[in-house]
Amino acid sequence: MPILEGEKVTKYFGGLAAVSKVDFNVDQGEVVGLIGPNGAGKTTLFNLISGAFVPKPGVIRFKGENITGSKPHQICRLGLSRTFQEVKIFANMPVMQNVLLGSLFGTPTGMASANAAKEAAELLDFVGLSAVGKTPAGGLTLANQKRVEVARALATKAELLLLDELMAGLNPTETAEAMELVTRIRGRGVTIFMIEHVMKAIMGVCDRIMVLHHGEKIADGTPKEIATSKTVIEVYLGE
Amino acid sequence: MDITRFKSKGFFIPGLISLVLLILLATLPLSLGGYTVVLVTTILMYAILTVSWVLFSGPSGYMSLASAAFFGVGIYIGALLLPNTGQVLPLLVVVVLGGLASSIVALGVGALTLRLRGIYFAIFTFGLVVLILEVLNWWEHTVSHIRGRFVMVVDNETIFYVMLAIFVATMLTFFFLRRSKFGLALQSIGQNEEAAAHSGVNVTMVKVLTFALSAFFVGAAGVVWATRLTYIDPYIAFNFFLSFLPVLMAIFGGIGQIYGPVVGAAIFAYLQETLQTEFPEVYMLTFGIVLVVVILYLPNGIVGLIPKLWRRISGGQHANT
Amino acid sequence: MPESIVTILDIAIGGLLLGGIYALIAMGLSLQYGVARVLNIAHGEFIMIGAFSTFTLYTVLGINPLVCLAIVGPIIFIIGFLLHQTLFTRLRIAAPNPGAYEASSLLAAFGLLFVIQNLALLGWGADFRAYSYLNFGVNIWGAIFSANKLVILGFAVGIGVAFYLFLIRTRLGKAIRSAAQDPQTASLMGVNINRVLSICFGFGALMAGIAGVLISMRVPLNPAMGLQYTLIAIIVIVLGGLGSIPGSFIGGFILGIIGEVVTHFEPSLSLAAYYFIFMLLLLVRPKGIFGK
Amino acid sequence: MLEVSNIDTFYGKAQALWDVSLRIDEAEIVALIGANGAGKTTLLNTISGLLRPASGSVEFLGQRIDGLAPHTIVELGVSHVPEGRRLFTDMSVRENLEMGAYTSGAWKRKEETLEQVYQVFPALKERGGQLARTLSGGEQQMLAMGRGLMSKPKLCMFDEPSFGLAPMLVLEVFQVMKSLREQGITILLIEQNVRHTLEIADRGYVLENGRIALEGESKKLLKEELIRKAYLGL
Amino acid sequence: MKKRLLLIPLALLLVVSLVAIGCEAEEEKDSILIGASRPITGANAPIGDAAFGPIMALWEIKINDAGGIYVEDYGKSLPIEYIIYDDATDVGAMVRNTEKLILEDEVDILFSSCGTAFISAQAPVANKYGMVLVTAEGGATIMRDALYGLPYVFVNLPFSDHYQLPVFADMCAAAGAKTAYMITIADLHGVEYGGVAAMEFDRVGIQVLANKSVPITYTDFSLLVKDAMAADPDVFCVFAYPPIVIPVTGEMMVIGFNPPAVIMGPGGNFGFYGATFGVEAIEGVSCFAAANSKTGPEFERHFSELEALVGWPNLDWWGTPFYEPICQMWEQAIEATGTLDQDTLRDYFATHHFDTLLGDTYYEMFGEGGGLMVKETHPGEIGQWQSGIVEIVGGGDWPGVVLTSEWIYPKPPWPTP
Repeated sequence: MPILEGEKVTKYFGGLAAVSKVDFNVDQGEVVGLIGPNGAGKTTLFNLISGAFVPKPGVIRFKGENITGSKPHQICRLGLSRTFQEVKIFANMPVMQNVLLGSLFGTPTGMASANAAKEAAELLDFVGLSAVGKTPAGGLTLANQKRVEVARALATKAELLLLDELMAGLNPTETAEAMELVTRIRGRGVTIFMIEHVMKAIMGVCDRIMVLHHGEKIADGTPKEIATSKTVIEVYLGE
Repeated sequence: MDITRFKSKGFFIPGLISLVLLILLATLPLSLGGYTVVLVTTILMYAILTVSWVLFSGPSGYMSLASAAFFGVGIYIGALLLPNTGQVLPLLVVVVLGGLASSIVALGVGALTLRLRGIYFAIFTFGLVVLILEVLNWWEHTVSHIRGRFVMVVDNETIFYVMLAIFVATMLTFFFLRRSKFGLALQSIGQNEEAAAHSGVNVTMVKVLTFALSAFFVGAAGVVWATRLTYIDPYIAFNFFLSFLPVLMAIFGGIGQIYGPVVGAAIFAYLQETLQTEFPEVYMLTFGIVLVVVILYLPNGIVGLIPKLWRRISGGQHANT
Repeated sequence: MPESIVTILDIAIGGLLLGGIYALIAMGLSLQYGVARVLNIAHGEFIMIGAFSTFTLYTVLGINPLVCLAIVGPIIFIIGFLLHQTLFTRLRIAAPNPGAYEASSLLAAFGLLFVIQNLALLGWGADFRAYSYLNFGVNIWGAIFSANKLVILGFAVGIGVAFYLFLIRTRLGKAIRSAAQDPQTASLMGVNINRVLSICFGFGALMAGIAGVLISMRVPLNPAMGLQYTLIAIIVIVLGGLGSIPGSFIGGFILGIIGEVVTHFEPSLSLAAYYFIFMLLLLVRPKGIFGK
Repeated sequence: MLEVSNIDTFYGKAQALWDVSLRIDEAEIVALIGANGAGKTTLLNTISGLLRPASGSVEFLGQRIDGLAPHTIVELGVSHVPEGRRLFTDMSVRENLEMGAYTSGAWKRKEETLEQVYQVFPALKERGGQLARTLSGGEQQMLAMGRGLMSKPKLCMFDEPSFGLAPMLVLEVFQVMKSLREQGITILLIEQNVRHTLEIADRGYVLENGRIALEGESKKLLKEELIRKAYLGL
Repeated sequence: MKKRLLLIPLALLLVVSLVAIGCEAEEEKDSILIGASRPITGANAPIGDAAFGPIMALWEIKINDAGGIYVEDYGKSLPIEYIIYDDATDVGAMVRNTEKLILEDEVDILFSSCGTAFISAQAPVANKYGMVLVTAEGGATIMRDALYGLPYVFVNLPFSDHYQLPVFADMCAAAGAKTAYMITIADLHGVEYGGVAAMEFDRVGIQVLANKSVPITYTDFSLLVKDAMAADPDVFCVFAYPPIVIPVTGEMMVIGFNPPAVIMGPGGNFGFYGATFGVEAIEGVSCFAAANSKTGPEFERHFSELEALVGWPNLDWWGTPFYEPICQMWEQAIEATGTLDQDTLRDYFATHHFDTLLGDTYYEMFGEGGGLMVKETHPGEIGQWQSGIVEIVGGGDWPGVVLTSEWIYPKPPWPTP
């Protein structure tokens, strides 16, 4: 059953369509990858799903509910959470409070402070940042900042997580750790929709991959199908 | 120094100390009397403006220059409801009404300016002061034909105590807001609004409500100030220097610590008054030079000095980083 | 010519004439804020200094106000340049990030406002000073305008166009534009960034000073006169898009015309109209008319 | 050609580089490898003068350049293509290139240099009048590199030129590096793509937590256990 | 945490104690302390410099050269000593200064601040502390309404309906004017003069064609003056301040708008108005003015003393003849009562006639409240630039009025460039 569906999702900037009539769906429990050349509209699509932009025209449904036009915080409270291509953390706030914010405000009903703190501590442990809970988040390495974002997103009791280039800028060891983290998140029963450039990573963890090019969806299939698709190789992978 | 502390702890002893000092401050008019009361009232007014400014602009990072507008609204409410011809309502009721009127203006402005960030917000809020001033002036000039309003004269002790009460309310609000869930949300907005929104914070609501809350105290102080001015017209009520002063005083004092804005306001007001009265010919010159020197050599404000001095006194311990 | 057409001409040309001075002061502020990142709230004080200097040169030494342009302009440029080299460059280097620099330089400029105003007060006293120069009518298709206003417009347009060409064509002009967008990268290209920013600040002061020379032909002077012009300049640079120098130039004229149109119908609301339009624009199109 | 000796560099109060030394010889490609936050960009910024080392020295062609302003260092022949392209987005492609030739020596010969750069990046010529912001990501990277070459540098430092590019374009970037070296330009290269980088580089340095952890010829580095584990994921 | 909370009130206490240290103990009386909050800086500074300020300076020299004022309570002559604070043309600062003067400096006499709004705000403050306030620059009908509740306040300067505009309206009507056009500044002054002028013109049958108000910071008057010219009025009134009066005059010259009667005020009553355009150019412009050197020998002394001090461009033919009496009345009141007690002095001001520059000078009292200098004290109301000086051309119908010249109507044309 699809947890997220999009119908003819479109977004114009000026006269240019950044995303054009894209139909998509993500099933409960799936890990779906989204790839495409720079400027293909991947991040724009995430912005549309998470409520930063409103599609025009187009409809987006989450858990069967129409969320087109909802505000980001409303969508977040429904259980759809995200990370960002360029990390957006609260740099001067301790790591712990970055995560706490998610559990205090992002959950469907809002949590009592004590529960929220417990939840946040558990998630810090889950992403492996317990030791730096009191450090200002801005002082962490990029890889760890990305973990803070993931923990914060999970703290909102997310059922669907949008990961925007979790591995960009990471070295191979860090990338491997990030892939392992994605697998563990999936183990918690969270559905994942991720943008990634690192092909090895995306081929490794995804059940299914979508390819965007010039704002249009040009392919959708298993990693194997994508890796061998003629169109995809032509516009994106190269030889 | 962890300014983002969320959980509260250890209220008793600092609370007790504050209470004792507050009582000292409250009995001051009886012990010193005269002009001291007037000067402290002025300082309290500046402190209310500054702390209210920091309340919203400090954590959120939105630099508001609307203080003069909120203050002016309060002054005008004071003038309308406390005319010299006869009191309509008790002073305290008018104080609350003035605060509410400012809050309502802030709600409207907040709702309108949600999209504006950075310098645009600052310029918009500043424009608001001048716009209200010009429209009100036009109204008084061509519609009401009222050329200035005399306000009820109130004795200095009453003015002082009401101002003190507003100050205490402002400080308590500031103190508890900083440690509340709401304060955390406001701070997250200041650091990354987009991330805050996507983490479930209703950024619109948090911003607008805090803006309105901070406006409340400024408006309330405006009502009291009207009774001190005794006569107002739009130019007197909407004095746009009062939009800049809280910013200067906050930065002068330093906004890292809770007492920074208060110290800034107190020193600033005292300095201004002393210079203006003792050296009127070179007051602006000295004031300007002091300002430039503080910015050049004390970038963290006056209270930025305190940790340094403290370290020196306590034997060169290094602050934890 | 029919009455109504003359009225429209009066409004249109009057707006251009008013706009010329707005354009000049706004371009100056735009350079200081858009490039050198100093929201120079003391901008108007340079106007005041320019105006007072001209008053003294004209009434005491009998020097033609237009000749004063050539004397006052360079001196104010040097003052601005040195101020930036000493004060603002220091602040810029000390600031941990651009936002902190914008705040500290705004406050330093605020201090400067007090210092300059007080020095002028000590030097010239608080009395009103005014003189009359080129105050005769010139007939343009039936609408009459004073010659000094036309001269002001001529200079404003001339300086605006010359400066625009300077920015587009010359090496230093390109350095200024690149510094406006990314000073650090500009320095990696070989641009001496401190010097270029100081030059921009100096040019900003120069434009204010020239505006002051021109304004002094028309309005009475006193040491507190500067701030009202700073406020107008701020409105215009927002109207034209922060950082866009051509935007400030055109924005100045637009504001001038708006001012004249409103004055035609309800003069007491003219300033309210400035702020109303300005705020409306901020809400609808915060990047300004010409911003991207 | 470039000799960095024992430098310590601070970002505000935090030390970012500890006792770093590095040497680049004429006509070499030297790779600088390290995790994010290891201090690679800091090192480049120190060389190009954006940061000042607290101790140690930087010599270029026998002349001390630490403490000099960035614009003076460019004049001496060190070009720095910064991380994230940092184009002048509101200026045309051609104007961006001209800015690259801002130094007094290069300005006089800029038309000539322009032709040479157009040969390396023919796509830029077609787009000369366009605003830099309207270029695609790949074209922007080409422009940033082309701009770095306009000053006729003796040493050119590239900070992650392939960042954010699609796989196909990454390969193209490495091709350009190779051809530049063939033209006699010395290169200091920071890249995440360790394997490719070491394949085209002569020598390499590995920075870890602000210190040089390893250095040597690329071929040897490719075989080092540390590199294979940490950066190649083998 | 403790440190933090401790510091808030500590900072306040620090300031308080600094103030307390500043207060000095009572000493033997050796001077009469006079306090004033004046606009040394800011927009009103030019007015303060040209109007009451020089009068204060001259009086100090005069009194102290003569050995002071004899005060019987102390059994000796006391010199006067000023404490002058700058209010930077800010009403808030003025109120604070006034309270500091009264409460901390404990001045014996309070002198007035500058500007109608300032006086309006200072009057209730002075009254609250029982300090006699004789006002200088500024005055308005709203003050008169308030005077009933301000027993310690005495207003010297004549204003709109008291008795300038009635006189001016009569003059215009007598000359045959039928229409008037007004530009007024959008503040208290403009509302007042615009409103009263409309009533007075109506009374004498002059039709008001328009009343255009302009904001204080407005600088371009081309359209307004053209609009006025198109209306072709017989009387053109500009009720605004010098920053507006001067450019409007310039615009009138440019387009050759030359109505039969032109009145500019305040602004036209200052020497610098003539200095700006050259006195020949403004021949025939009217203004508010009470007296000039020709009004009488005392006035000749008055103006020559002032001219020596501040220069011709800063002479003011409207205000200073009413300001010098402030000083003279204080001197006479103190000598007569022998005290500096404010209540005694207040009653003396309220009930006695003084002999001043203006001759027999006294106040009309408003019930139990304060006083307004009676109009019969005014030597003149309306002036006109004639051959380089402001001639007094209009006044009331009482004996003290001294007109120094005939009103020229219609006004001669502007000079051609």
